[in-house]
Amino acid sequence: MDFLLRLIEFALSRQEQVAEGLVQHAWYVITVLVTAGLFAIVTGVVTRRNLLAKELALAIASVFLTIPSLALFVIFIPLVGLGFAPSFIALFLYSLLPILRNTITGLDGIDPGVLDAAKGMGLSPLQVLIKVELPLAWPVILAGVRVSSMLTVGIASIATLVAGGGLGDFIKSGLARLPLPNSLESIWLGTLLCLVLALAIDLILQALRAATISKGIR
Amino acid sequence: MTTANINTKTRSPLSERLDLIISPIFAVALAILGIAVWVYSDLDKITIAILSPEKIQRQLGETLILGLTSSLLVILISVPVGILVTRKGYPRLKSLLVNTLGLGQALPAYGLIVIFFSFMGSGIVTVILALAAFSLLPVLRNTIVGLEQVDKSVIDAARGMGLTARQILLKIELPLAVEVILAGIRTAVVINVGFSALAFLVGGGGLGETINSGLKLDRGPAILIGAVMVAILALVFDFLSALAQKYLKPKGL
Amino acid sequence: MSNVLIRLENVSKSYGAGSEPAVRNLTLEVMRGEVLVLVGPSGCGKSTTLRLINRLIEPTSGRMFIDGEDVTDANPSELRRKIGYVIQQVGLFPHRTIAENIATVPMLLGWKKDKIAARVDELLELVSMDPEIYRDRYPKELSGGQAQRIGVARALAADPDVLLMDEPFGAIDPITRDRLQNEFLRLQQELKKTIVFVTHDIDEAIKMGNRIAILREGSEIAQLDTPEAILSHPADEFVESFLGSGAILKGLTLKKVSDIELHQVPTLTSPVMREDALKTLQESVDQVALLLDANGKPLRWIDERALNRTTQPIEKSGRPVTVDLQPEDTLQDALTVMLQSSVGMACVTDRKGKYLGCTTIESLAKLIMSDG
Amino acid sequence: MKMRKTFSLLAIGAISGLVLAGCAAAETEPETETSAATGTDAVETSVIGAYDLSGIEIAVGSKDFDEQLILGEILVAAFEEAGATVDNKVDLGGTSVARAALESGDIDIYMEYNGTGWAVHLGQDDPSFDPEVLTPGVRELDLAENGIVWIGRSPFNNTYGFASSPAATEANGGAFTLTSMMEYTQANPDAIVCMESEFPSRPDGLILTENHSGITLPDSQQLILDTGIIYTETANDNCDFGEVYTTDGRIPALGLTLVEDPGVNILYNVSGTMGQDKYNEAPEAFDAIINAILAPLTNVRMAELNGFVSAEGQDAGVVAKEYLVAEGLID
Repeated sequence: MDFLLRLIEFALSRQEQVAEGLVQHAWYVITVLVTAGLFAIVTGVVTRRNLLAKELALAIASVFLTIPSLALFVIFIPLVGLGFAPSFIALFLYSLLPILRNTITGLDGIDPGVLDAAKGMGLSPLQVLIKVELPLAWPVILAGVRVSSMLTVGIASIATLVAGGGLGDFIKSGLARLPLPNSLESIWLGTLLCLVLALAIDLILQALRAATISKGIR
Repeated sequence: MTTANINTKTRSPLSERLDLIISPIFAVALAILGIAVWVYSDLDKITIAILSPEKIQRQLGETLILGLTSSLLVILISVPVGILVTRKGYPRLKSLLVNTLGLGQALPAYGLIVIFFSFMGSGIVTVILALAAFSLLPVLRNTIVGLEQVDKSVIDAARGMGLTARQILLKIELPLAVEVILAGIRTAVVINVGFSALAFLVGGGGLGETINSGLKLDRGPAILIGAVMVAILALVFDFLSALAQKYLKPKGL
Repeated sequence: MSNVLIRLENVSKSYGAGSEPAVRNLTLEVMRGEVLVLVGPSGCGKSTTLRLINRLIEPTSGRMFIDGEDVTDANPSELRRKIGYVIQQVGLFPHRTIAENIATVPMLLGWKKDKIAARVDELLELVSMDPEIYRDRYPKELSGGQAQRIGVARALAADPDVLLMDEPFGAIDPITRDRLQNEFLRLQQELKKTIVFVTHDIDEAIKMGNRIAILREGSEIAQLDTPEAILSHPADEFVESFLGSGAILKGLTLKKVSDIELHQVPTLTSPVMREDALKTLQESVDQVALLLDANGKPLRWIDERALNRTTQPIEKSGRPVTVDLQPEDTLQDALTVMLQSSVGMACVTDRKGKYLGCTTIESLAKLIMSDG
Repeated sequence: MKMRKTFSLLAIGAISGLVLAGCAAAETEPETETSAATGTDAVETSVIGAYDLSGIEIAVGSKDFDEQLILGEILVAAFEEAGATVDNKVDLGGTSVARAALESGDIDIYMEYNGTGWAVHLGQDDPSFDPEVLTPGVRELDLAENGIVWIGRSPFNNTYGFASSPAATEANGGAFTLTSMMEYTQANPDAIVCMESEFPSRPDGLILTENHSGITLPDSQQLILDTGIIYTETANDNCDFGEVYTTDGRIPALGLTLVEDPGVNILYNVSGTMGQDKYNEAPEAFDAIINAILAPLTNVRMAELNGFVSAEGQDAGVVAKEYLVAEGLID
């Protein structure tokens, strides 16, 4: 309890840093989800009719998730330098699989009869995709986005090790200051803020879900 | 690396085959990259000091010990807990676990290791426990999901034929859940090998030392070779787990 | 040795206070070697009752006896190994081969390997599946009908006296179901097991059961009797409405052709002269005669118009007899044949095909009237 | 792996001013002393306020530990006092991050340690242990190779060193010297020396002590820990010796004893490091201001300031401002 009070006091006395860390961390999540989301959905759509291409895309995306985060964060440093760029690339690669897998699952799960009916009514392939396939697969895709967002929040804390900022800064500076005053508070603050951010993003995604999913399939 | 997403569906033969092919291809490509860097870049004295063979050897050993011990610990904890939770009497605990485990992914392993340090002090045990705490989730979740998805009529038939609860668990439920449980263990092993790169922060050793030295001393080749080694190690374990998944799952599924 | 094999005595099952009991104070006896069908609307507790017998569900109160022995507190697993159990979803173990599935209980009972192997082959033969082909296959390679055959074989593996079957043919297409039912009846004639069979399909109940228990909510017995008795004397409105409007027709499946008096139509034995034929026809009230071959096998229906229209030999005139009935066939079969026949009658022959007589719509109606 | 190359490309970009810069560096040398002198004398008005940096935009960076934060915030406050438009980017990260930011122009200035410049940034061996040799050496080479100007030099020397744990100190009956420390590790094979991951590999790291004592520390006796942890683990006797920064406030606070260094470890006095182009916008003012703010920073004074932040948890910005006011450098 005492520690909790000190933690809150610590956070309040560093509102600027807290805000900056949160914004930076959230910025990773947003940019990564948007870019990786688009990339994964397009990949899923393009490969949806070809079993080999589909499975190959999945297999490659899952290998990225196998590569340790510290390694993936630093492996691009010689090419792009430190800071945002290598962190973004690593988080982007990590986020692909959940969204790609769910895009494919979502598209595969559509009742062929529905597609047949759509084609039969004279919709062009593009219209079928945009008006029927994607809306029907959307809830599943969004679930993948949610998994990716949790993943990104957690792993983005590593960005601090390659000067990428974010909430990991609190953990790193706390670790460097142990056992001085406010060092533990700093570590806990960084860790807990990750959870808070994850919770907030989860709520936003739920709202997005409620707003974008057709009532008929909710 | 935090593959906490769960693959409960039985995989197609094609994806199973690709699963066994792609990891080795990546590992070989990374190995070639690492060797090329080693051979073709000018390694100054500092880089050579960072990459000294006895250091790398020790760090490799530490990474292996960290990854494997924590994985073993996770299996020893999560599988029994998962089994216990899916037995009758804990439905609420089960849904609570399955629901919160998703959010648990957002917990930074980095913070977790440091927090464990603040309670337990430095050393390899701290790291093993922190890694285990972090990778507990996928195994526990997959154990629960794996056991839950066993066809209820199969269990009913088994009970009706007079198998005891223990026989049903050992002979029916676990064999039928083994693929999903193994998928969770595979995730945990990969997480543990991967995050053991952060062990150096609290005196747990591992290849993270090489990467961090490279970062601090601004030696690109050292960073890259360290990262490549960690990645290859993770890929090798991923591959071994995939093999285990393939050969340990019962035929007929 | 008493004739009663299973006895449920004042058995109740309720799930928590406040909710209606699924089974209320049920007393039920199953005779040795009979097929007792539990039938009733969904939710009446028939499956619960069945599962009380092998203690998959423990009773809240009451006692249960098998072969006079109180098994209410016996070890449930050991009890179940002595009772075969077949369910609608079959529940084959997908990770085990067909042979391993069938061998489950024998292995639990510690049989010797070669004895088990022999038993597996024997059972596969019994359910008409070639052991050479199916022994080492996995359940996913089977059709629904084949899977249920294996389900039955698995239940019979340790040669239990009692077989519990919970809608075993419920998930199978009608044609296959009919075949499996017939096969099952044939098996039962041979095996003489004591069987408790749950279904929601009254037709299946009538076809399969030696006795039928019609259950209403709370597993209360509305009527327990032979199919014939239930059909002819429904105990109350509930039973009547459960039997439905087709009750009389359903009754036809219970009676055999041999149960009714056969009508004798004029016969002609080939070869025959046209004049003789005409004469016979004119003397007959039926305005039709049956042409038999030298062995008494029915060939064709002949009438006057057919004789007058052509000049060709009698053996080629009239309409051919396509289907013969035999005395063991049900009256429902007879009705089907009659409705398809041009003359409204069906020929009955003995096993060798020799003409015995004909069934007529009138004789059928008379029988039904007398029963009703 | 190609980062070095990128850096040298940047350096080539700055090649135009090479000769000029060389002259500038030579010229600033005498000037610094005078301005530092004026700085301390002029008590009645703000010393720094006397210089005009108005219209100059300057991004100030620092590395990510307390001393660097304080030095960075001192620069920020001083430049603001002189009227410059300051972009505060202190707390960037490790050495390589700060240096990369400087070379890329993300920041215009940060305080760097002479020894680090010589060994890490310039990749040179055999550093001089005389500040009067080392500082000009770094200055000339970095300007020539990378177009980076080194300004002034602090009196304090925050060098690498070792601290002994309470138990080890007691066993020894007092402070170790570097040689007696190495002899102790040789005599006690289970004695552990805790270090940051890069320390055993740095040319200005463990190797200097090993060469000095003639004793090699086996790998099994080295334990790698993150920077901050070394102090606590040594205080808890989990490490017998810990690699420390000699000005760190935690050494007295946690009851550690510094291992006496007869001049083995490289000198880590700080200087301002600045991109040449930015420096040329107001060379005199930059020289004077940086010399003024560094002049009072002795080892004792710096450790004191560090202690305010690290042990007492004060804000580095506040500590920096208070320091400048106390020294009469700003109002």
